[in-house]
Amino acid sequence: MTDGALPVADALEWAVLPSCGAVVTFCGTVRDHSEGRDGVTSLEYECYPEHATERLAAVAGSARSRWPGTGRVALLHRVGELSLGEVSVVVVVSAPHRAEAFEAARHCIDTLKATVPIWKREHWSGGSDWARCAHDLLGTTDVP
Amino acid sequence: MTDGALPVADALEWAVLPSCGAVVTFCGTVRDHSEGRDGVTSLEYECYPEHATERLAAVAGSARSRWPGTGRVALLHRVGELSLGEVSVVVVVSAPHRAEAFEAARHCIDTLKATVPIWKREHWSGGSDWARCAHDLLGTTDVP
Amino acid sequence: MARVRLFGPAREAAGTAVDELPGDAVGELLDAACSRYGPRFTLVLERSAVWVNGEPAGRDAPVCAGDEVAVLPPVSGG
Amino acid sequence: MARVRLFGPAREAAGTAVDELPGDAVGELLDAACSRYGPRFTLVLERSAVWVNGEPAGRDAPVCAGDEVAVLPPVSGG
Repeated sequence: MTDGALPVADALEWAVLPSCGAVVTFCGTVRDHSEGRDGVTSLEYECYPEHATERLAAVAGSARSRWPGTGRVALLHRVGELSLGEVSVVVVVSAPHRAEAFEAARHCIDTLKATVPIWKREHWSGGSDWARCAHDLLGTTDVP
Repeated sequence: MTDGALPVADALEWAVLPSCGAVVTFCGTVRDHSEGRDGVTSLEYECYPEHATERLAAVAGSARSRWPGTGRVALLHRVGELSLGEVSVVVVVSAPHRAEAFEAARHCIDTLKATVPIWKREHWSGGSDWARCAHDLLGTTDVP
Repeated sequence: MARVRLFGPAREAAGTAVDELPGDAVGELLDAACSRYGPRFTLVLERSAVWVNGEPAGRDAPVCAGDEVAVLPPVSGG
Repeated sequence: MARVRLFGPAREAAGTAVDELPGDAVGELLDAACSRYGPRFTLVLERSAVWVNGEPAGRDAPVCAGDEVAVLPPVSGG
């Protein structure tokens, strides 16, 4: 969790291991529209700082226990105000083969969205409000 | 297709669009082992240069036709000699939502491996030979 | 008195991010929160998870001085 | 005479990456290739795709002077 720009390239380089032939990276970027809201100009993220990082670590642990061959897992999330096109979240997973790297990365971002205490406020042409696409907060092990 | 280092970070940055909230990147890296071969130290890739690039473009076209919401698609492949940990292939796909970005990126790397005329020679502790995990060359539209 | 942390829509509806509220169980403390912050907060609370010291807790869970009770509306990270 | 391009294991087995071979159809040209390069090449050819000017072609496909016939063993990009 950080309020600075996310070091995507560094995370990707860090994930490369001699034993791993596949690195899958997911970046979430600020989009100009969301559910029923056009002309989104910026987002504001807040988190529960004392617990967001441990929840991110639990997401990584969940991926490792499901895909034991996983090499490295990096999960980064930004807080504060972000403008259009900026990267709000990064998931990087390396693994010996691509199938597990893709599956583990997908699991990480899905689980992160459901289990890490983060809230997004959208600023769009019509005003500003909390994101509509919010999920009831689950425990890391509750995610299918 | 290039014999220089692949510009992963540039490709990722290029793929970010205001309309897209998800960017999925796959990097293939040189691994220290392959089917029955330990201590791999380097790989050598050759391609059919007059047709490899058009086949890469066909892979991107195939992803676009299956996932019409796709924003940008970048496919980069390196030729020549690569050492351990170096990036041999990069797929970057941006899309409004993560499901289509993940699916399209997975489709691209799977289709690339089956349809682009590229051959890999492995140098390992026991000698050097062509990769065992080779696929009969298919047409872009033959891939399921 | 336990420390209460409020996030996102709950923070906005309450008008504060942190507070001290009375109650020996989570339920009592949340009832005190609803009285203090009003009906808009009550609506948000209905959809929220509640943690005590970082762990999910039901209305019957005991609350001691020094505990941190957090109201966590549906999340939207990513 | 058509131009022949050989890649990967086919290039290695033939000992050359490019050649000129006689034949009015793909099949004739490939038979000429097998005679010239020997049994190791023949084995590789059995598992290979053949393109004429970048398009897959069967043994009956005609070959003219100036055409490029390529022998493409199973691929291993990525």
